[in-house]
Amino acid sequence: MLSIKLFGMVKTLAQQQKELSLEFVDGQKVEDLVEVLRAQYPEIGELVLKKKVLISVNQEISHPDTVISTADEVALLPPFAGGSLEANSKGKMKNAKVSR
Amino acid sequence: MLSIKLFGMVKTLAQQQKELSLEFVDGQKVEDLVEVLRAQYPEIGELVLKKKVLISVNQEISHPDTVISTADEVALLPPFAGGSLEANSKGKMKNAKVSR
Amino acid sequence: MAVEIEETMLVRVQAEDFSVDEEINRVRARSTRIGGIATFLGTVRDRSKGRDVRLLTFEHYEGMAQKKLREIRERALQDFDVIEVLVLHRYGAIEIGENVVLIVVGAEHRADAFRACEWCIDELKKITPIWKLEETPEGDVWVEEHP
Amino acid sequence: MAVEIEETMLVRVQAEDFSVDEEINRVRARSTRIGGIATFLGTVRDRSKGRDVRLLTFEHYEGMAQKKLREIRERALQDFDVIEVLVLHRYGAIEIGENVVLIVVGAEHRADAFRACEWCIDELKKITPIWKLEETPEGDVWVEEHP
Repeated sequence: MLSIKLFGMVKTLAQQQKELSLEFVDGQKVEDLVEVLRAQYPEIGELVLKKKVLISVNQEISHPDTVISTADEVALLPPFAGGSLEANSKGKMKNAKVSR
Repeated sequence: MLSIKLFGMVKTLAQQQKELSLEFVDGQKVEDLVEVLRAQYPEIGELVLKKKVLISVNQEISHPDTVISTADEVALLPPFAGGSLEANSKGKMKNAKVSR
Repeated sequence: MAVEIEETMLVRVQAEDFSVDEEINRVRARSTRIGGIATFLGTVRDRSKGRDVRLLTFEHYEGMAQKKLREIRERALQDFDVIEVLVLHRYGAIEIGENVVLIVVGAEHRADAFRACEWCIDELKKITPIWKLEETPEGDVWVEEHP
Repeated sequence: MAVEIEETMLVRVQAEDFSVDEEINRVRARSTRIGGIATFLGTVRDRSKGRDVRLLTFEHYEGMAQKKLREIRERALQDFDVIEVLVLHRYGAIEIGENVVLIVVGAEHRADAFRACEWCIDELKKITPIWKLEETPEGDVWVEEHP
């Protein structure tokens, strides 16, 4: 199993779960994780595919071919409060509404 | 008589006097004041002539043809702590040593 | 050991408010060569992209946020002619007008302090995993961009 | 009347030390639209042009110094997209490491705050009739240029 930390609007999309636990084979790549997400959490998977949400592995932004061990610290990072990563161009993403 | 306020190294050159009182005809110009200074305080007059010390009239930097009334507030301004006025190029002037 | 403790104080993510004087004094204490200290303080505005804002809540990725702020401090010390850099960000609920983020840079000369300070806050906003929830009359929204 | 009193506090030449927090709060209090506050604090360095410095004494032209600082504040408010500007300079004897001059600029956006803050301190150093006596091991010297 692989634990994935969630933050901000991604956490909201996952019904306020702080972490997801996914079946994941040790040594697969980030691109494989994206497929798992698309199958199980289509809305989140789509945002990751469009690079609007980035995947960090051990606190560094990953690439599609970054290899993941199930012991790694993996997180899904929506666009930061302060602006956007290179992969995200400004203002493209709609704000996610939160229902309370 | 015309009162002239002194500051910094000009005050030091005038034996720590805060103000000079000069015979001055109402309505003469700044260029006339420079001549009076050169005659009575040659060291200070020379600095004024070289624009290393500026003359302010009513708290504004004057020009040679600015007319002075004896009721005006006149001051001699050595180069400011923060840098130099346009008329003073940086680093040209030697620091004035003060003997205590 | 003393240096490690000091460095911990120079890069922080915390819920509590801070005193700018105290933070400036940490930087000033590093060297009597410091002649200019440039500071940036980010506060909560009451408007964001045309929306009224009542409250902001900041969430951060514990560990990665600190790591990125440490990187920013170290790169600033390496790339600019500055003596000390302090980087501080708050998390949790923060009201209108209150402090969110602080950068303090001490240098011998002011131009270097300004350059480094502005670089730090620009970089912080690009690479630090911190998110912001705006409470507005139309509901709560997670926003991408800081005002 | 209230505005006049406030403006008096926003441009000062004083012997006493000041708190950066208090001065920032004066600026912050002017508008909830402020999202970024850029500050420059000038302190006394222990070296100036290769000389050791033990103490600095600042002398100002009372009246004209305040007038020039007011002009700086007004021009900054007019020429930059900023909300409030505070300009403060001390006079008298000031020891190594202590505060000399403070500029605080509040704006909606940080780039404007930085631009205006740096312009203010550059302009202050050019046009304000303030002089500085350095006490060094070789004697006391009046200096033209601030470190």
